[in-house]
Amino acid sequence: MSLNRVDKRKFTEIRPISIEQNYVNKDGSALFKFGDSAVLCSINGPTEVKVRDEKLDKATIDVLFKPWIGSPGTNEKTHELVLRSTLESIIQANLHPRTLIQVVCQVLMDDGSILATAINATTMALINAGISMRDIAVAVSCVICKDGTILIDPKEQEIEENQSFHTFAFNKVSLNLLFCESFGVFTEKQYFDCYELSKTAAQEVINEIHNAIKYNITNGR
Amino acid sequence: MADRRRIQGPEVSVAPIILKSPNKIQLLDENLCRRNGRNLEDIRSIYLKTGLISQANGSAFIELSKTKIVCGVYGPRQTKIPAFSGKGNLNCEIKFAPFSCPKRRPPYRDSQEKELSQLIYEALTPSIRLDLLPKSTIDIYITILENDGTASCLAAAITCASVAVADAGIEMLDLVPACSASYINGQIFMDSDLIEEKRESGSLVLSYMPSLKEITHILQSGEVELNLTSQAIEQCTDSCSKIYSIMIDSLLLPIQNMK
Amino acid sequence: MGKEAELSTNEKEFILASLREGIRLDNREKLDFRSLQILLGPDYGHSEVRLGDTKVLAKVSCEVTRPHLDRPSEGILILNTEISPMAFPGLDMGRPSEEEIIISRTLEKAIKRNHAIDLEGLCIIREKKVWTIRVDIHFLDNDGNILDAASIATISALAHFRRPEITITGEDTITIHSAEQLNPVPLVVHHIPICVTFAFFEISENKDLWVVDPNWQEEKICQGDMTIVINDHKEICVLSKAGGVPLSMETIIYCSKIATSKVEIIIDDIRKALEIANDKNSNKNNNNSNKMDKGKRVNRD
Amino acid sequence: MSTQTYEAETFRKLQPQEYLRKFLLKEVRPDGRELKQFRQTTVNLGCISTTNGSSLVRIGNTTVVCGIKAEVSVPKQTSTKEGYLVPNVELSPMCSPKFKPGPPSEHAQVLSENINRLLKSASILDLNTLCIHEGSAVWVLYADIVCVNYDGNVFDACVIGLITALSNVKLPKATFAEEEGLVKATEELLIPLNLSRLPYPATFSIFDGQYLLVDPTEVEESVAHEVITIICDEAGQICTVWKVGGISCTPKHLEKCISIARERYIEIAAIVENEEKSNNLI
Amino acid sequence: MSRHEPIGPQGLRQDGRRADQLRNINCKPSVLSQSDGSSYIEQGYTKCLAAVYGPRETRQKAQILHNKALITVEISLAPFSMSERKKRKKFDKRLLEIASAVKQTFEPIIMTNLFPRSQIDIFLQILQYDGGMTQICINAATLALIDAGIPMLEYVCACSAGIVEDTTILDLNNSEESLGIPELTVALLPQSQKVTLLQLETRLHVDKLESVTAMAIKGAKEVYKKLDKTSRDYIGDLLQKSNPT
Amino acid sequence: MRYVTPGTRLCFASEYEAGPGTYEREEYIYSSVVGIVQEFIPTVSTNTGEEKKQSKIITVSKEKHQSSIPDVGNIITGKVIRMTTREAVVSIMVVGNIPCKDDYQGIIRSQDVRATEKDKVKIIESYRLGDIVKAEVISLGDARSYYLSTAKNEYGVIYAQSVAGAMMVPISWQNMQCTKTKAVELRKCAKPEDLFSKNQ
Repeated sequence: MSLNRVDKRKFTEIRPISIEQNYVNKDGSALFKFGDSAVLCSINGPTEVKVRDEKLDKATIDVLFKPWIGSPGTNEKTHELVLRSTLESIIQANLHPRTLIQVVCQVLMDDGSILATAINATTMALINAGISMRDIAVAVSCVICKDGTILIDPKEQEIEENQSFHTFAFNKVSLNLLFCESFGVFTEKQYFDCYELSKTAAQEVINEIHNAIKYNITNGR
Repeated sequence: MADRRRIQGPEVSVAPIILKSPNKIQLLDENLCRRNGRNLEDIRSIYLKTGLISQANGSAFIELSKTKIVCGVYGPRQTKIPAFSGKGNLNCEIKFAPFSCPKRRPPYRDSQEKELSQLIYEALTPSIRLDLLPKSTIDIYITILENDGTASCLAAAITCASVAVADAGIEMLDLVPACSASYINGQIFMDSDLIEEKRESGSLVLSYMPSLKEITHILQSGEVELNLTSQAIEQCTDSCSKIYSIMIDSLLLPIQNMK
Repeated sequence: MGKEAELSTNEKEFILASLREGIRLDNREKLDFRSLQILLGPDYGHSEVRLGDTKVLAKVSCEVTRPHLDRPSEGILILNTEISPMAFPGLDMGRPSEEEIIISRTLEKAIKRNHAIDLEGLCIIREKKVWTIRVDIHFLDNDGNILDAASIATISALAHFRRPEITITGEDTITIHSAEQLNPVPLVVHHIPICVTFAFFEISENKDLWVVDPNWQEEKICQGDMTIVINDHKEICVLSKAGGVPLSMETIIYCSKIATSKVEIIIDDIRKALEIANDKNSNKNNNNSNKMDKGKRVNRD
Repeated sequence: MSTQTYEAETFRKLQPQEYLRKFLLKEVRPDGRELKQFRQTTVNLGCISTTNGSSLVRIGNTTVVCGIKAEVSVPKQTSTKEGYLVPNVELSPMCSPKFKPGPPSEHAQVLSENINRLLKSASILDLNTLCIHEGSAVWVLYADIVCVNYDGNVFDACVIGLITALSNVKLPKATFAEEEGLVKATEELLIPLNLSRLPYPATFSIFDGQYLLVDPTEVEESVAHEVITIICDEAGQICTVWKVGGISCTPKHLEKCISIARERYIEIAAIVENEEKSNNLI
Repeated sequence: MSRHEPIGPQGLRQDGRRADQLRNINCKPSVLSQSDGSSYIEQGYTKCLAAVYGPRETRQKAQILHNKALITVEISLAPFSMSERKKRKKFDKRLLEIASAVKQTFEPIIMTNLFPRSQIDIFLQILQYDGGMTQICINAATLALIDAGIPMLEYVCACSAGIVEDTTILDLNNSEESLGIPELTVALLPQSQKVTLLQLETRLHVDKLESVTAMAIKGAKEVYKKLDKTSRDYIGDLLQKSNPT
Repeated sequence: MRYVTPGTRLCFASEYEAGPGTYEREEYIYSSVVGIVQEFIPTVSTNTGEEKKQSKIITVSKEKHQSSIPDVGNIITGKVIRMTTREAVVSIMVVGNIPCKDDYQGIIRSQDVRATEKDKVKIIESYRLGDIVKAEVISLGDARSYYLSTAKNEYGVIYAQSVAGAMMVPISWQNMQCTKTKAVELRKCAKPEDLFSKNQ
């Protein structure tokens, strides 16, 4: 692997983030971009819920993940489960009993680490929708190459020739691990290195989200 | 059919042609013994066990040397259908595991499974006292893990389901053992397996309530002379009584050991 | 899953009254289209169209597959319009809803039935290997008249798309060249069908009340609608006035004349957008940072 | 609770969290195990004769049967030497009242997807070894995992079932007849697959943010939603870390889980060992 | 006359009709006993059966309209109706599209405000198909609604027309349709001369639109005469039977 | 002890009467469940005061417990899951004291809430969402739900959470007090049965 990466980034540098809120006029929506990977997430809720999946004391959270090409398959179903279980632990669902919070994630451009982009997009959309949350989820993914170097926020080409692929989601308050998905072959030490590097990268994403919100509030919705 | 809810293999795949030894397999050797040593009217040894599925009301597992079938009974529970029904209703669903037959079966339900489910429903309904369970449903789910002869599979499934319903504590008139027979060039082969079934000219499946001496269901296919049929029914009722005792042991032994 | 917010009756009365005086709520003229933005994305075949607040994204991808048996020497074009609750809230994903049927059938008639894209050119090896072009249309936001936006997005994405160059090496083996080796080949587009939708309100003797490019509210209260698809050779590809308020023939003929003029303006917009995208790509080509989509659905295997 | 005293069963139905909390206060679990103890695991190989390779795995009450059938197909255009390995999990309404008849539920789809990712990313079986004739015929291994009894922690049972079934597979020697384009296979010579790695899983769940429960049963699974799954292989390396749901997992928890997972690996390897020994004795 | 050439030298078409001649229509109302209204219509070799139920209670409570009746249309194609039997998949988009077109055509025509909170079902079964799907569905539905005694503003009659090197031809059959020549279907209100449905699927130049639609309207008027005559005869002999003075 | 399975012939119909777990058919009595045969002689005192000897009843004790289904007269425990102005929908979780594996659906109509002043009942003052209720099945009801009644004193709310989230204790038949905030809320409570009798 050359010393630096295809697009001249340092190993632990994430791609330029761009956040656009109110992209779609729903209760809350946000477009989150890691370089060329873009996911648009729209929140519709709390709204009317079908009697079948009505929960007595809290809101039902329903997630739909729509891929860039083709119709949703088992891969998208797994992303939906991940997003739903992460949101269930951070949204204060008991404030809106017997309602439905509907989350739709649409992949606009896929250039690697799509799940991390989707989690960040959902967080931004929830903030935009004004849904009360205990905490916010911030996600970063990384790759361990054949020669052991760890690349943060990999592009599609970098994911192809990899030894293992990891996605971490942390919560803002205590930077605890909300979600982790690591596939490939790696040692325990490598795993915890990825964990630490991703944590620092997540801090950057949090700052990025902060000034996106500041910017949004200062000059109006 | 691009089923998006499963991992997709290639569109079309076919079983390889297995080169078999040319000589035809001999069904019967000289002293009228079948391949695995039993003679014409013997049925295969049955292993029957109850209480296999922890969350089901009743469950049973039956094994006839190569055929393996599991049955789970749920209920009586609330009926989902809108019509008010004075007596309980029964719902049977049988499913072949994709690896259960020599040729891989599609995972979605095909017409043979629908037909077998209907046959099991007809065989079991007379024996269950549904009038004591208004507005509720009994769900019987059967999975065939290994199929060594479809007719004997159906018979074993009926026996297994009946034991599972008894295991669920549901009131029944009687247990329903079932037995199958095949007609191969004029002889009656009891409880035939896959290879014998390929050569049969007809088959008979009989489900019987031994203590009430009533037949709940008979299914015969293929053309057979009349006397052969009556002789086959005769033999089937005998082996049903044999199976009946095995069913009673499978239900009572665990209780007696526990006491 | 709740249904969309219904318009209250006095909202409906108010809109109708203003229309009678020739005023539309977003102060457009009777025949004006909303502002049209066509963003052709970084990689080939990615087009996002904004018609006022209605947003549609079309993504074209290609794959080498076996042709249909009855058409061995023709490529395959698949249009996938899957409705998501993002644009149409309150929709369960079971039965296809009416809107989705109308949209997918109109697009299919406009592009596939009228052979807007040359399919013979997509044949690589007869009966063995052909190109399958797949257009995924995603509806992001529905502020009315999503059909026009979808048709513009689809045709502009197809025009902007480049498939990888291939060379046939042997009886039925081919090699696919990535964007760096040989620059990719565009699709052959015979004609550009563009969809124009009219919404009709009351039809009194003296004055027929109708507008072009209805927004969400106008779509909700119109008595009937008509869609005319016209291409750049001034031919009507599809005309669909499926019921609704009865019209006289003169009105329909007059509408089709207006549609032809509107279509010309839109086609100019598309051509302009294509030029901007092409020279953006050409100067980007030398540092080959644009990622040539290798066609196959790319997932991490 | 009100002065009413309930039978254990009714109490579990009305207040599941309370029920489990009362057990965990005394460091014991409803089925009598300690917090760190796995349920009794048994494996038996080659139980289904109509398959090329099969295995039955029981972890406590959870029972899973994995059958692998080999068929032949044409390779993909882009990778002409690669065969296919198609895993699918079947959670039928028979194994638990939670599942309804009809197409696979979300739980079944996620299980199939995670197993598929494990097979691809941990390169357990090199798909090129499944090639019969480059470009025209390759083996397709359909691995169908049927759940017979669902009592929590089905993912572990499925992965163990699949790996042991793969090690049990015997493929007939196949030759590709050029002219008719058919594949003929002879049963005399049976070739086993060579697996480059044998990963085994261990699953944990965290309850109330403090108790780390190993190998959760269905009762515990329905209440503790924070699940950690770690799959490691014979060299102590890790193939998968999957953690979902809940906000109380810290690196300390992960370290403890990884060390327990390594011990669990040795335990399972031993069980499979003597099963294979007893298998080829008969 | 070669297979591909729709108009022969003497201006006759393949099935011997002139350019502006309709296929012979014969139709018969109230052919079914169970439905409130029904009709059977043949246009050339295209045969269609229609049944109307209603106004009756709406099945799904969610769809109740408080001020008018809800109209639902379902079209099914008999598997034997086409030359080669194709297994129809559950949601055949083409049939669903025609069904929604027929539904919207009849919504302003049927006086739905007289039957609030109720539902009118129209079921159409195509027994044999030889071109002109939309037109036969509309004509059959009109006759069945009249037979059901449901109040309507007027008849709705439909006809298709096409153009071959600027000679317009009327009422295309399947072989002419499959030639890919420009073809459109018009549904007309004969009294008020208004067009409720106009569908065109193949490429046609703008200024040719006028002539083809004029021909189609002429055809629709003839269809109207035939439908009107049939229903009046039918009512006539009903009265005849009831009081045979 | 004689173990029997369904269908075992027990005795002649003339000798015994068929009790629960058995059925009679053509002058024989058969067992209809898996269990142990028992017989007992019910001493029923008729109005004339002396004990008339009933004929012996033969029963089979159920070794395998069938999950119970609600029947008219059963006492059930359930949770209130939905409320309308006229009725409260209860998900029946326990029938008698056997918890059923799947919940049945029952409805308490406003006129069945209490015995006195039936028409002045406001359902919102009797039950809230999430309350655990003890009630009696009064009819099989319609296809979807059984009809329940809490008209007797020992039926009604047995466990409820207050607005503050703490457990509530009944202080009178129609209001309960929150243990934490001491706030009083209106409920139709069940008389805490055998609170005292058990201690004696």
